[in-house]
Formats: sequence, structure tokens, C-alpha cells
Amino acid sequence: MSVLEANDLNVWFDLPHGGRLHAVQGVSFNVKEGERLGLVGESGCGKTTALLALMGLLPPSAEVAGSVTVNGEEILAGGEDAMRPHRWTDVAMVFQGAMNALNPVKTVGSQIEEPMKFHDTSSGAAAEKEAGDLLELVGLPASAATRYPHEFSGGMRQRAAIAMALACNPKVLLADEPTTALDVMVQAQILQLLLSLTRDLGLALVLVTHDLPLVTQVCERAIVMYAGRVAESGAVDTLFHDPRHPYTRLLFAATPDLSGERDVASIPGAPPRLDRPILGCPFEPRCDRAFDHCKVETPSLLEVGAAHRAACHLNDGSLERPSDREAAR
Amino acid sequence: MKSVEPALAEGTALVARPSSGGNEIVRVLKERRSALAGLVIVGFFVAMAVFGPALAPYSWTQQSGPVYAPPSSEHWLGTDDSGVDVLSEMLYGGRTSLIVGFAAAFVAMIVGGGIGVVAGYAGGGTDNALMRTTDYFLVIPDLVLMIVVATVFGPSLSHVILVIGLLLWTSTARIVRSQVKSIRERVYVRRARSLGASHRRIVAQHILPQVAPLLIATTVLTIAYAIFDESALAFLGVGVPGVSWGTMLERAFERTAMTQGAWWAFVPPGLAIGLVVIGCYLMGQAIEDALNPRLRVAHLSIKSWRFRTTPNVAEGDAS
Amino acid sequence: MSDVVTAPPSTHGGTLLLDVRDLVVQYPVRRGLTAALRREPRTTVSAVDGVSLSVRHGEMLALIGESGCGKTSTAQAILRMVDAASGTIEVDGREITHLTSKELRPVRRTMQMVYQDPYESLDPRFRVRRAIEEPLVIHGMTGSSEERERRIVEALERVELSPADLFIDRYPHELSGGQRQRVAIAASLMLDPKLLLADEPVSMLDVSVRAGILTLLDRLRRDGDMGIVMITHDLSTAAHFADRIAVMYLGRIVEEGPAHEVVRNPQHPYTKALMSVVPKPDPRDRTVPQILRGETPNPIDMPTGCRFHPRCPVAEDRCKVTDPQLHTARGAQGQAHRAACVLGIERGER
Amino acid sequence: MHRADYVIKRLAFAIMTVFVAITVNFVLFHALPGNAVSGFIRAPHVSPSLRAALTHEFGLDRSLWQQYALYLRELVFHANLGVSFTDSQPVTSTLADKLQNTIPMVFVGTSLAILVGIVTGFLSAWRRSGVVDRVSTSSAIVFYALPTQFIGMVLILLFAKYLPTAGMRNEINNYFSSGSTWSNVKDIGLHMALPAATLALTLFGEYTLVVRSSMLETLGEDYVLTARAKGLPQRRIVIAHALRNAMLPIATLVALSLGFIVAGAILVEIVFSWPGIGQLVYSAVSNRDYPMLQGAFLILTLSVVFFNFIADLLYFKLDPRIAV
Repeated sequence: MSVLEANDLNVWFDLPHGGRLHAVQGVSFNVKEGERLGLVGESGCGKTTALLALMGLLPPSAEVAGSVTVNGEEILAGGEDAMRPHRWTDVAMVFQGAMNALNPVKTVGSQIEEPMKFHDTSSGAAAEKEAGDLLELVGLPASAATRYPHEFSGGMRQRAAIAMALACNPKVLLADEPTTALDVMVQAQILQLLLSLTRDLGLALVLVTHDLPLVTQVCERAIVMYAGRVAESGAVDTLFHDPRHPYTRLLFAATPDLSGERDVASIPGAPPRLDRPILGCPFEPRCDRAFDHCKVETPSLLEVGAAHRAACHLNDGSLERPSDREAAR
Repeated sequence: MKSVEPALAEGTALVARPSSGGNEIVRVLKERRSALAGLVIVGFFVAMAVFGPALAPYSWTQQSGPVYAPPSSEHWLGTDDSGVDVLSEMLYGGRTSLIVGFAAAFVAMIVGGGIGVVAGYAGGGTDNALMRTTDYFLVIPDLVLMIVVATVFGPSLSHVILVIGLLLWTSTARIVRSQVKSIRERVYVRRARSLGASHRRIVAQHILPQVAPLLIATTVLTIAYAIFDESALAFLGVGVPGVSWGTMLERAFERTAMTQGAWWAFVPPGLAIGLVVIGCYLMGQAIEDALNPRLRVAHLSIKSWRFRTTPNVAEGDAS
Repeated sequence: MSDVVTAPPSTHGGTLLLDVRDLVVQYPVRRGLTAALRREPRTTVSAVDGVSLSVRHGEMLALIGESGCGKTSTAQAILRMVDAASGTIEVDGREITHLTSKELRPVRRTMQMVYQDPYESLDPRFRVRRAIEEPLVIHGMTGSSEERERRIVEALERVELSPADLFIDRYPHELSGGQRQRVAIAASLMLDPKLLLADEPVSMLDVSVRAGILTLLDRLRRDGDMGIVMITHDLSTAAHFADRIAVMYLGRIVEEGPAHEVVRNPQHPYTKALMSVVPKPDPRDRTVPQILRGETPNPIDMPTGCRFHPRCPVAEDRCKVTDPQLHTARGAQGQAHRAACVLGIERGER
Repeated sequence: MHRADYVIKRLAFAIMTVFVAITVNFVLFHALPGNAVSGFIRAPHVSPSLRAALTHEFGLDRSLWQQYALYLRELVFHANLGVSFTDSQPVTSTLADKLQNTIPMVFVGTSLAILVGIVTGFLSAWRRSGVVDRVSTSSAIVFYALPTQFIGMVLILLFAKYLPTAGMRNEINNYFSSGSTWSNVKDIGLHMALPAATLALTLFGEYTLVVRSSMLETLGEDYVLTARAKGLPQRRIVIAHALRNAMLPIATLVALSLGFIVAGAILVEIVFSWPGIGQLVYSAVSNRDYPMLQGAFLILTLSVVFFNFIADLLYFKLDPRIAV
């Protein structure tokens, strides 16, 4: 059974000068215990908003619809107040750029212990001990608890942030670009840490990133998002070797690899604006295999294989596709 | 290797956003009601200072009614301790107060802006020396020094303007300096430098236009302080000779208008000063807030996000 | 550091466009007041500590390393934005290390930089036209207005922003990140530079547009005789687009050679480790990453001997004493592939 | 890490500032046209011999450098700021007396302003755009904009019937200090009500506005989002995270303005005839009593420097990131 399940998640933002932006449009996914799921896409595709919506960490200008359940219990529908007890105990988060995510005037230890006290999981000397243990678990000395965030390097800070996320034994760890600002070697260290945590603690991980190789190396399954929607979802192996959405294929093609042999090409154009309705497939203007029907109907997410779904008309056998026409010729 | 990408690259899809033309101040006035209100208030008093004396019903020096006559149809704002029409005095006095306010703020803008730009752009030792000087000016109690200097030099319009202006530049200098320091490190400035552009060119083309909105905002705020200081100097008897809102307050106080219940002798100038200061504050603050990116996000507020129970995607899109 | 045996590899012929020898860049270390009172000596830290590199016409060199390795300082020294403590920099056969700022002015035309942040690379108040013509104005090369207009349009088309009319009157905030980066490149092309230094030109862009910018740079140097130094932390990008790769660690080049050779057959333990941790797009290609412990040490406390030895997985005792120089590596395919590791070289000589 | 260096540096700066202030003070009064004697002896019938005698007495016949050295020596070793022109009393003792009167009134008024300012600023940032915010922000702006003397005058107009409006004690208490301690305190308290209220009304607006804006800035910081993600209650987030960080600029502002308040109280003291240092400055200005004015100016600068240093120490205490 899934620990965390999001169903038909929608997020709208009221724009300051009128109008609304439909940032997340009917996104559904789930993670099991110990499973690692990647959420990939370009900036503005709604991946971070979707992640924040899971914990209800949205501004007042946001409106949310859909459901989020942890072990079958609905946590989203009750709004901010009902969400509060679930934060950190059920779902915890590691933010991008731990420099700003940690309070600069509080010791690392006190920031780890803080949620323990408020969720009554531990307090006093026990909490202090636990904080020290957590720091050691993430590869920092227990004495780091008495230090301030600015005394740490970027990598150490991110470790401290991970220790903080583990404070209340969450079932799911959400990580938003946890390695973006870090050097490659430090990035590898942090990823290894996340991997071992999911393995040893049975933690489910949702990793949000723009970096495809990161997801294919760390996660088992991934969701490729485009323009607020799921373009394709499935096992990372399937996504790489058998992509069924042109966007997935083109995104891989745009990513250089070490061999230096494969061609890399950028995807022309830019993602559509989300503050107005989109007719047809949102990727159609940039797609290299679009055909007439793509302009008219928005493709729905269809099963294209075992645990493999894609939102592309090319997978719909009933439609006449350009390739069919070519084949007929 | 390396495929050739389609000729249009990303050329087809422009990220369309309303073109502002880059004039922040006009935009702020358009978008923020408080800034517009401030402009209207200040504009009203400026107009009054320009045209007021011509409209004054009576002389501002000659007695035109009984002493401390309450407001009436002849004297809308009553008369003062020597029977002079208060409204006429207000109209004349506003001119002095505003001249001092604007001129002193201008002096502060030139000195503070100049020092700020030089310190921020030059950096290093120059910056250090200038900022140390500024620090010293910051700890001098303005009002007392103004009193001392005004006393030593004797009261006159230009002295008051200079004294106020030369003591109010410090905050302008600090604000401008830190802004210049950050602009100096922007990539386009670094590139212009690496191209061999002269300092004069970089300052004139890249730096000044960028700091201008902030400089104007602080100057507008300085006007408020200057008008304040003028009234304080006047109250201490070392202000501008002649009539100003400050001297009106002072005379009303000296002649115990409060205990005689002659509120009309000091409420109009007091409120006028207050209104001009509010006007300047609203304008200056609105521009400053608009320029401060840190105020754009709030991660916490009383309202929270809403949950829509019946998800209706179509409705959400339609609005 | 001065006894580099082999000259910079110029076996393929062609004149050197950029020739940097034994470059050292130092910054003073701020000492505290107490330290000053105790009369502790003023210390400097060498951000670049004896770097030699060269670029030929039409060649792209990738300078690789983690933050703090000195790659950006190297570029700034080449551009003469910071002064070299020692060493020489020759551009197109002319020694520029000690030129005065006046003498430097014409030289600056030949070297241009492309910066990392496309959101800060253009003055928000300058329309595209003005941003692109700025270099001409600075160098007093404006010419007639038709001539200028033609050159601006030409530059826009060269960076594939066509039709130029669509872009020429835009403000930066109306452009996407990739478009801004293209405008910035167009501006740097206006003076027909011979050498382009690109500092992480795509790291702040979306994945889907990165390749476009890189391909553009690639084409520019192939079309003309421009040389490009690309500073990047991304090995994959370097492997794809560069002719040669130089890997830097703590102010030194630790390995250098033709891109495909360095990537396929890394010689220095640091390069090997870096390669192993680069995430591969193919999930089946899950190599065991060789993760180095800790982080790059502070150059103020430079390790003795080989500066990599405290983190080196194969370090031996002598690595603590011997400071290795760049030499043709044992497993290298050709003279041009060199590494600064005692172990590699000795075994190679044996 | 040399955190101690910071304190030493700031202390050195404070001492330097004091020195600069002393020098500026000297230059202002001695080197500028219209020296003390020519100002003092404005009466046209002063005989040249008296003029010369006075000139000698004030040391004005020596070179500037000698005068400066003398001035420094007297000031540093004997705390001697000279003798008042008006009553021939030592300036230092008069200043000390007047400070004793000023400080309690200023303390009450300022504490009130700080309290009201922090509470209203805090609440209006927390309840941004709510009713509380609107009311407290607009009243803050209004009181911030009204001149001090005007607020004082309006208070006199409104409360003259109920509260004393001038002086510090009743005549009786003043001349026959026979009353009990309690009646004395009560008397002073009543007299203090209006001036302290004026001071509080003048000052609180700026505090409200600064507290509000620095709170709003911290509410936009990422660590506030982190705190929310941790499931902390709003109250805890606002107090322990946002306010704690907003305290940095607030503490500086408060300490700095404390320094200026003694100077700022001049207007209040004049309006309410409060026999403090402000009154002293006022009468020194009208009597052209330069030694007194000079002494007062120095004391007021010293108070700014002192509180400036306190602000630095506070910052040091509050912000662990401080290093040289």
C-alpha cells in the first residue's frame, strides 16, 4: 500500500493584477514505503508547487483541489490547520539551498529539536540526544548541534537540513532540488545519504529536480511534468529506453552524457503560459511529432504499458497519425 | 556530432510580459493608491505655495480683525494674537516651509547621492573613508548641531537650508552606496568594464539610471524630515525670518494660544506640516517598498490557502 | 611549478591564440584585529597557483573543477580583471600581463566574456539594440546609423535570434533566459573577438535550451577562428562540446588533454572520482560512484606534497612530500594527455 | 573566528567618535566667526578693557592650538567644560543637574513608545492587511508626521484642565521640600504625564513602522517556510522565528534612537517647561551662553555614541554571524 498518495491535485494562484494561474493541473501519484519517486521538469512546470501542495505549504493566494492521503488518511481537505499535525511527523521536507532554509540565529541542534517538542515526540535531554544521533546518522558529529548554520559549508548545511527533516520519524521525505547549489562531489555525497536513508529507514522519497540523470540514478520511478500536467510516468528504465511522450524523449536528447557521442539538441520554443486556457496538447507547439489532432484535443494520461502512462495522442491507436500516413504512402 | 538545432531556436515564443518601459516611479504611482494619495497631497500644497499668496484674502503682516477671533465667514481660519488673518499667513508661510523642505532635501540628495555613488563605486579605501565620515555624521545629534550652527551663523533662509541639508544627507548616502555596490557587481557592469568603458560612462549609463528611483524615494522622505526640522528650528527661535508654518506654531505657543482656547492659531499649521509629511512618506515609502524584493513574499499570514471541495477544472480556467 | 617539461601541446600546428604560463593569482587573507596586534604576518592565498594553458584558433578548451578550484580567477586574470602575481599571459602572440589600462584597451576588444547569469547579464533599462551596440559605442566604432543597424541585425541573426525585428526593440524582461544569453553573446561578438571566455554559460538555464546555447558557441568557433575557454563544473557538457579538457583542483591543473581521452581514460585519481559521480542519464548505467570524503580544503591551509593527497583514495606516503607536476601519463594515448600524479607517471616510466 | 575583535573595533570606533565630537565641538565654537566673547559681549557699552579681560579669561588671546590643548586637558582630566556666561556656575554641574530631570521623563516616554511601537508593529505585520494593520499603520503614520511641539500644544489644549502643563513640581513642593516622598513622586508623576505622553506619541509611529517592515521582511525568508513545514503553530513561528530575526534591526533602531531622544526631548521640554537639558539648550541659545551650549552639545553627542555602542553590543549578542 502507498504511504503517500496524491489524487487529481490542482493548484491555482490568484495573480496580483487579476487572473488566475493554473499551476498544477490534475496531478496524481503515489509512493510506497522505501520507494524513491522523481518529479522532473523545467522551471515553471509546477513540480515544486505540487510538492509544496502535498504539505499545504502554499501562500494565501492559492486554491487547492484534490486529495492527499498518508496511509489512507486524508490530510489536505481540512486546510492549513488540519494539515499542521501531519507536517514533519508524516511528511517532512528538505528545501533547495539550505542556507536560507535554516534560521541563521538559532543553533542547528535547537532547530532539530524544535519540531520534536511541538509534536510531542521527544523533549528535554532525550530530544537533545536524539538530535545528536540524527546528526551522526547524516554524517556530522553530534557536537554540530551547538553550532550555527553559517559555520557550516553548503554540503554540511544540507546534511543538517536532512537531519532536521528526520526529527519526527516521517514516513515520507520530500526533497526539492536538494543538490542544486552544490558541487558534483558534494552532490554525490548527499545523494548517497538520501539513498541509504530510504534503504535503512524505509523512508519514501519524493525528489523534485530539473536534472534527469539525477532522477534516473536515484529513483525507481519518475513523473515527467510539463505545463502543470503529468506528461509521462513510469519506471525510470522505461522512461529512458521506451519514452512514450515526445517531451520525455526530447528532454533526454537535450541532456549531454559523458560519452560525448550522442547528439544533443535543445527543444525549440518555450513552455506555454498557464494563466490562460490551453487548447489542445500544451506541448504541441514544441513537439517534433505533432499532428492536426494535437491542436484540438488535450490528451489524457493513458496506460501505455505496465505502470507506464503517457499523455500523448501518438499512443492512441484510433487516431490517424502522420507516421500512419507516411507508412500508407 | 552535435546536431544543428532548428533555425528559430527559442525565437518563436517570446515571454510576453507587459512592457513597462522601465520607469519604476510612474509604475508605482499607477499601481499603488497610497503613492498617488501622497502625490495628490504634496501636489496640493505645492500648488498652494505657488499660487497661495495671490489668493490670500488679507495681508499676512497687517492686522485685519480682532485678536484671536475664532473662524468666521470673514476669517475662515480665524485670526492670530495680533489680529492677522491665519489663512493668509498659512498661504504665505507654506511657501517658506516648502522652499526649505525641497531645497534642503535637494542639498541632501546632491551631497548624499554624490558621496554614496563615489563610495559605492570606488570601493576600497575611498569607500572606507567616506563611510567613516558618514558614521560620524550619523552620531551627531542633528537638531542640536542645527541649533548651534544656526545660532553661530545667524538665521537666514539660505543658512537654514544649508544647515538642514548638510545634516540630512547621511541616510541617503548609505542607501545609495549599498545599492551602487550591488549594481557595480552586476554582470552588465562588469562586462562594460571589461570592454574598457570609462568610469564616467559606466556611472552615467548603468549606475545612475538604476539608483535614480531609490534616490528619488529617499529624497522625498528627506523633504519630510527637512520640513520637520524647519519647524523645530523656528520653534527654538533660530529659524527663517518671516512667516512659516514653523514660526506660526512658535508664536501661538509663545502667546499661549492653547490655554486661551485659540486652537485655530496652531492647528492649521500643525496639520499642514503633518499632511505634507504624510504625503512625502506615502510616496517615498511606496517607491522604496516597490523596489524591495524582500517584501514580495510572505510565507506566513492570517489568511491561508483555500481548499476547493468540488474540483471543477473548467471553472478554474475560465476565470 | 616552473619546470613543466613539455611545452603546451601544439603538435597539431596552428598558432597559439592564448598562452598562459605559470599563472599565479593571489588574494590577501584578511587577518583579524587580534592577529594584527600579535603581529602575525600578512598572508596571501593563492587561488591560482602555477597554471599553464593554451588555446588555439578555433579551439574550445573546457576548464573543469569544483567551486574554489581557481577556474574563475584564472579567467579573470586572463581578462586582466585581476592582476597576476606572477606568470605570463600571451594573447595572439602579445604579452598582456603588464600592459597599462590604456594599452589594454585595444586588447580588450579581442577578448570577451560570457557570464553565467542571464538574468543579470543585461541592463534592465537597455533595449536589445542598445545592449548590443554598447561595445561599439565604448570603442568609438559606431559608424553610420545604417551601418550600425546592419551590424546589430547581423549579430542577432548570428546568435539565431531571427527575425531580428522581433527582438531588437525588446527589454530584457521580455525575453526568456536562453534568449537573454543569446543577446549577451551577440553583444560580445560585436567587436569580433578572437577569444571568448564563457563562465558556466548554461548552468542557470533550463535543460531544454542548454544544448542550443552550447551548439551556438560550438558553431561560432568552428565558423571563425575564434578560440573559446569554457569554464564549467559539468563534465558531460565538456565532454560533448570541448576539444580539450583541463581539470583544476585547488589552484592547479591536475589533468589535461583531448576531451575524449580525458573522459574515456582519466589518469588522475581526482578526475576518475569526478567522472564516477557524474549522474548518467541511462538508468542501466549505474556505476559505483567513487565518492571522495569531505570537501575541497581551504587553500589557506594548503596540504603539503600533492595537494590532493588528503582526499586521494590511492595516496601513498610519498604523496605527502612530493608535489607532482604535469607529465604525460602512463596510460595516456598520446603526448598531449598529461596528469599531475606521482603514481601514474612512475608506473608509466617503468 | 575573532568575535572579540568586533567588540574591540566598535569600542575603538566609539572612542574615536568621542574624540572627533570633542574636536568638532571646539572648532565650531572657537574657529568660526563670531567667537564667544564677541557673542557674549553684545552690549554696545562694554568697555575695551572689560573686553580684553574677558578675552584673556576665556583664553581667547592664545593661539588656537594652545586653546585646543587647554580645552582637551581641562575636559579630560578635570571634566571641566568651563563656566556659564549667564550664572558663572561650572557648566558640568549644571548639566548634571538638568540631566537628572531629563532622564526620568525621557525614560518613561520612550519606554511607552517602544512598547506600543513593538506591539502594534508586530501585530500589524502578523495580520498584514487586516483591520489591526490598517488602524495601527495609519495612526503610526499620522503621529509620525505631526511635529512634536504641535502634539504637545494639542495635549495642552485638551488636558490643561486636568493635568499640570508646566514645570516638574508644584511651587509648594519646589520651595518647601517638606512633603512626603510619596506626594513628591505623585507630584512629579502628574507633571510628567503630558510631556512623557507627547514624547511617546511622537516616537511610537517610527517604531511601529520599522518593526512592521522588518517583520514583513523576515516573514518572506525561507526559514519561515521551513518552520511552517515543521508543523509549528503560527504563534511559535511568528515569535521564535520571525520576531527573533526581526529583532536585529529593531534593537539597533531602539538603541540608536535612545541616543537621540535626549536631544529630541528639547522640543518637549520647552513646550512643558520641563527643567531639563533641553530647556537648558533653549535658554543657552537665547542667552548666547556658548560654554553651556558647547557642554550640552557634547553631552548629547556622548549619549548618542554611548547608545550606539550599546546597539553594537546588542547586535553582537543577537546575531551569531557577527565576525570581523
